[in-house]
Amino acid sequence: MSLELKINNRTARIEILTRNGSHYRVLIDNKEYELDIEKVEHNAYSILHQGKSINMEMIEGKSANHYQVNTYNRYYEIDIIDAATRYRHHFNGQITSLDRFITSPMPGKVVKILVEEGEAVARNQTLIVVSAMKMDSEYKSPFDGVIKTVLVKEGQAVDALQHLIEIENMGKEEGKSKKGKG
Amino acid sequence: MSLELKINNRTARIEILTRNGSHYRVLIDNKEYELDIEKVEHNAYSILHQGKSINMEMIEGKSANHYQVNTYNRYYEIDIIDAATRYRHHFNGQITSLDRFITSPMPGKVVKILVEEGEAVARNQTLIVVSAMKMDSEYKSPFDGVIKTVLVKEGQAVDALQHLIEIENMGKEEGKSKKGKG
Amino acid sequence: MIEKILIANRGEIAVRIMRTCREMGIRSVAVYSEADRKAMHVRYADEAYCVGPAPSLDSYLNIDNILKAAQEANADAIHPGYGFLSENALFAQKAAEAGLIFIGPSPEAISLMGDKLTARQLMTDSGVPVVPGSKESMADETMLLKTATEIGFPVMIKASAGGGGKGMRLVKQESELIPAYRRARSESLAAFGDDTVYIEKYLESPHHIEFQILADQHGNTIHLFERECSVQRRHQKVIEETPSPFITPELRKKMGQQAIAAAKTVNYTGAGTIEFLMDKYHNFYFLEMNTRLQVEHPITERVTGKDLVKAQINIANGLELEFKQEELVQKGHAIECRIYAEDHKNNFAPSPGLVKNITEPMGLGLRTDGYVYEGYEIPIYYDPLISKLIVWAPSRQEAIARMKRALYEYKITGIKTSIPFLAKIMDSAAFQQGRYDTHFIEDNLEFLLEEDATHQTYEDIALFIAYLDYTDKLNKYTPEKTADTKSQSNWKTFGHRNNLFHL
Amino acid sequence: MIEKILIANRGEIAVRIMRTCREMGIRSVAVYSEADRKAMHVRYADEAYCVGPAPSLDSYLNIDNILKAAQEANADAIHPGYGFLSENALFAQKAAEAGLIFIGPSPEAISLMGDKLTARQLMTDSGVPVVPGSKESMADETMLLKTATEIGFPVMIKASAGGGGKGMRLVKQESELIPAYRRARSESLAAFGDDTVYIEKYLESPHHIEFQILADQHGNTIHLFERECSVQRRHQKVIEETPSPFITPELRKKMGQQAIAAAKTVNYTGAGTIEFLMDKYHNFYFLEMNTRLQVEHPITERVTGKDLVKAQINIANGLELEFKQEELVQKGHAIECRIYAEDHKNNFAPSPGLVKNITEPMGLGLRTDGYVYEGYEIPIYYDPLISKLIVWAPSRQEAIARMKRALYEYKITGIKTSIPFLAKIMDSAAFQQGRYDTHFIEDNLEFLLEEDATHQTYEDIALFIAYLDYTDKLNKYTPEKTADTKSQSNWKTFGHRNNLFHL
Repeated sequence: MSLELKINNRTARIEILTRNGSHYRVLIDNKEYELDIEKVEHNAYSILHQGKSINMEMIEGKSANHYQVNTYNRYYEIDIIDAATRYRHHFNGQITSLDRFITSPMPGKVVKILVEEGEAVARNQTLIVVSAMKMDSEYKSPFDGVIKTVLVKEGQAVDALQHLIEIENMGKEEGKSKKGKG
Repeated sequence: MSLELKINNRTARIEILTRNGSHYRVLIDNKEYELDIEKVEHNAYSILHQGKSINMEMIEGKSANHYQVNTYNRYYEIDIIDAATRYRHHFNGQITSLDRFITSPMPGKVVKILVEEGEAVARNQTLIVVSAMKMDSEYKSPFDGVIKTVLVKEGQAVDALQHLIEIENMGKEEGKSKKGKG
Repeated sequence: MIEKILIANRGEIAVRIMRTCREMGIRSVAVYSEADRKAMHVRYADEAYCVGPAPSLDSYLNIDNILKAAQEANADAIHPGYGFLSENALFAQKAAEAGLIFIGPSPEAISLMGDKLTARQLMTDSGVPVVPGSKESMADETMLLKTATEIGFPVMIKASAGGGGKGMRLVKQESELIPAYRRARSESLAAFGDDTVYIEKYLESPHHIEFQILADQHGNTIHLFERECSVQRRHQKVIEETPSPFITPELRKKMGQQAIAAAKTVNYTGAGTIEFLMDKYHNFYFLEMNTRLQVEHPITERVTGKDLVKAQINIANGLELEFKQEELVQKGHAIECRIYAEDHKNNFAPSPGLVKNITEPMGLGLRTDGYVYEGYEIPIYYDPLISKLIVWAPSRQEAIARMKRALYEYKITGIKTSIPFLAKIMDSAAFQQGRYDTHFIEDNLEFLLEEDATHQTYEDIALFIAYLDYTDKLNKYTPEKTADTKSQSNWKTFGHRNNLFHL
Repeated sequence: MIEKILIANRGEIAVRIMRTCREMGIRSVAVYSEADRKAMHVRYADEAYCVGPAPSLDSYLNIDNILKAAQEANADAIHPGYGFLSENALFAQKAAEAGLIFIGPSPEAISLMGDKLTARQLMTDSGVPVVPGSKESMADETMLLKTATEIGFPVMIKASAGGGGKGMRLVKQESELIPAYRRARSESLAAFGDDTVYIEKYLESPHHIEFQILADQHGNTIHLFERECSVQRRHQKVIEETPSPFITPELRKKMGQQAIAAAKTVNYTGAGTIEFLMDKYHNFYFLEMNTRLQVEHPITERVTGKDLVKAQINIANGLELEFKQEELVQKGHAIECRIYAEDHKNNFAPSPGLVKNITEPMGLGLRTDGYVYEGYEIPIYYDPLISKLIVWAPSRQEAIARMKRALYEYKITGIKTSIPFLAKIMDSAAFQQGRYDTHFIEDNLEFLLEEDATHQTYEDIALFIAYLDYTDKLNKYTPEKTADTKSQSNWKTFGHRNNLFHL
């Protein structure tokens, strides 16, 4: 299978040389490892490597090919890029620009919306306030632009990564009409 | 759906009168209950009944329609008999008699087999010894009979409820030939 | 004697109170908001009643609904826990009027200590030192400037009704005074409906040290030693320990006596805490009294061996204290780490969500007081505190080693928690040497947020496990695909047969 | 100083030892059998080596393989835990020869105490009382009859090399003597390869009370008080507590001194336990010495505040004991319940299998030492002990209440455990009043196996929840069926269309 694995800025290639039950001989970016790997719990793996006992938790992230990995003293995020994902990424890149949407990284409740559709906003202007667990977070505009759509209402509960506000970037030309407040 | 629920010697009938989200009005053998029921963990339910907070764990038993139930101070076993199960039970009853097989209730290892195929055995005679967790358990013949098949070997690991030895009951007439040791 | 207690709270403290109820043979009644039907305190209680919608104002702060639940359950007492209505004099009053025992001090004691200016005055009158500052409300700007100049900069402006850092402003020089005063007043008005503010001298290198007290209805008041709570972030306590590594036995004795004196000024009954600020020269000043159980009470329980909730219930029952001041000793050393659902790498943003797996630390010298379970979705409406990890050991050094071990074992997945941040604090030289004040986190933030060095081998192995897990997952979904393909090919076969048939 | 310890054990005790290693900054090395690759001790350790196939004889009892692993890991010490090789003098000897520190007493001390007849003789010589009985092996039946008559019936026949109840026979009258003797000898030969037996007076209403001792290499020997271990089933301890509700402070002092004297007869070093039998008149007799850590050591740790594994390691490092006899106190009361994977309703048959869910008890005054986790399959090859629940409280009565609360919270599903049986013991009048001897379980078996009264409402609700869960499950599988039906109907449609096409 053609898979690329990304960790930070590194893209890694993996090749399994031999497998004998839970024992693997594997090349990771041309470095050879002998590993004994057992899945012990829902998310947890026990690995023996040259006598060392290593535990890793593999937590599925936002999607099936995103992992959050906990080891003893570190936390990693790993993305797996297979052919289909590569294609999808490529395709998405053509039609939407993700940074046009304001999202909250955690679930919460919209406390205040400070802008209206059609309003011109400046970079770093606060657009919306979302409250979670007794703490208010302000979300600001990433660029100078115009509010295209306000997708939520004050008092509304929102999910993590839900789109809250769509902005059009005024510094960028796109081949679409710029509607004012309808 | 036509379901019968068995608990000890009792067979119960259940009818849901109304349901509103997690709130149920239900008839259990003609007694009416109002219950607020939430599944909170994999096996665990939280029930509110007239203000009382009740916790129950529903553990799936040997089959999908067998439950082991833990409450605060009691343990129940419940069997659910649907039409298909009823049919299967009826059918099975005709062709095999389960009590002809010696089984161990827990996984273990066969320590000693004390009989051979074709050997006549008396009721309560020890047939096989299975060891689990530093304890040896002896399994005895439930009736006078003849050993039909020894299905395991000494030293073999066995699963819970695996058939170990098949005996033919000499006190019972069946319409099949009684083979001696092959 | 009390036979059934309604616990007007949620989360870990509700469960913790219910544990003692169960041990004492007292029935417990939970109240819950609509967002909390699946919360642990509802499952743990003997009875449970819904008291309103998710927002606290409509449920956990709704006095009428809570008293109605108490009536319905036929409870004979109410335990308010901490936060929510625990320091609300009106609630204590109304509970008493409804014939319920309020497990806490009198409404009068709550009121007097709740107003900081009144409390300051009471302390001054009783000879308990207070931070130098105004004796009265700073009603106008002329008075403010005069008082500030007398005290000397830097000063703190504080809301009289305040708490949790709101309406509080640090003023380093005269030019900042008037703007800060105006902001503090409007913030205080918005937060507490009262714009009364006062000023205090700002202490350098301050320590937050508090004393636990217990007072029965027969005039016996004792203290259960101190808790050092200087590891704070934005006035929020993060780690507490006892004994304090900063004070001496002589200071302990003196502060304990002052704490008892402070409690006696309001004829205090029940469990309470006198908070002191201490500067680097060991001068200490009354800060405020918390007229309730504290989050960090378990470390006091561990070194003294006393169950504070049990003591509260016994006092509410009119019993005399079971132990005298001279019988109490601080044995060994206890530390508490507060586990928050938060992402310290993302400016400590709260991290509510679904808890996937929990591995509790176990073994010698540990206690965990938590309330989340596997499959539980932490709601967005309430405090991000999900668990408290308390360790005990004969010495402070061993307690730190044990805390590191416990944090290593503690795994909560699905949400981000403060566990890695707490582990870094345990690794810091300043904490290990016991040389820290309330600026500790600020001063050490760079070290505390620093990631441990990448271990090339671990990174490589992590990549391989991700690869394995992912390909396993693909294989798991393959049978479905095969089934599809099969049924499709049957379909084709059938079509083909039909064709043949009809040809 | 020791920097890396190989733990020659598995299960809860291996993990417990590793916890202390981690706190002391010592690296831990696990060994495991082929059945234990996924066991917790392998996951917890810093390093892990396979030492052979599943049966203990081939792995955990395989001295050569374990020493080889120690060499490979470059460990400088071995901790044997309890059971397995912990009282094997040859292992201690070979470890020393391989240049490893054996964390335990000398091979000589193990040997001398391991042979019960020798130990009896040593005790008699040092003035420590032993149960009246034979001073030597009962080599023939004439000698046996003579000695038995001198002692007076009932008598116990015991294997000199014995343990765990094997080769042990109670003889109530003369007519039973010879047959019992013959059976005991052949059983002992089969179990230990040695048919040496001796006889002892059988004590009525005996209590099993043991003393924990610690001895350093500098001649300091102290005791850490007693543990009452009379709640037993088939010579297997089930519940232990300290202090014993049966003995007096004077007896405690006297027995403690005797325990120290007993240890000194063999120049004992390390942690060890002197077991005494006590009759109902408070006469006590040396029973045997266990030259290792005991399963029930945590209750001693809790009331004294000492980490016994840390003390063992410090002693092995040649350090002097950190505390003196007169500094030790028993604070409060501690109880341990052993959680076995067993089905008490099915003659206490072991219940290995897959652990589905675990909810650990938490909060004030608890400790759990376990090793199973969710998704772990308990192997059939080893001891059924899966966890130990230890509670502490200021008084015995409060400790029992706390244990009941903890057992209520403790949920392990997938396998049968002794939790309900232990809860019944806590409910029994004899245990609550502290009036029990080693016959307690036998004498109270009817009560202990009795089910609580059926609660009609609970039974009805259980039925309904089963109904809901089952129908939910059916609905969950329905979409698949729907899909099938759909594809089938598509298939028919297609066939139909084809028909049309070709008509």
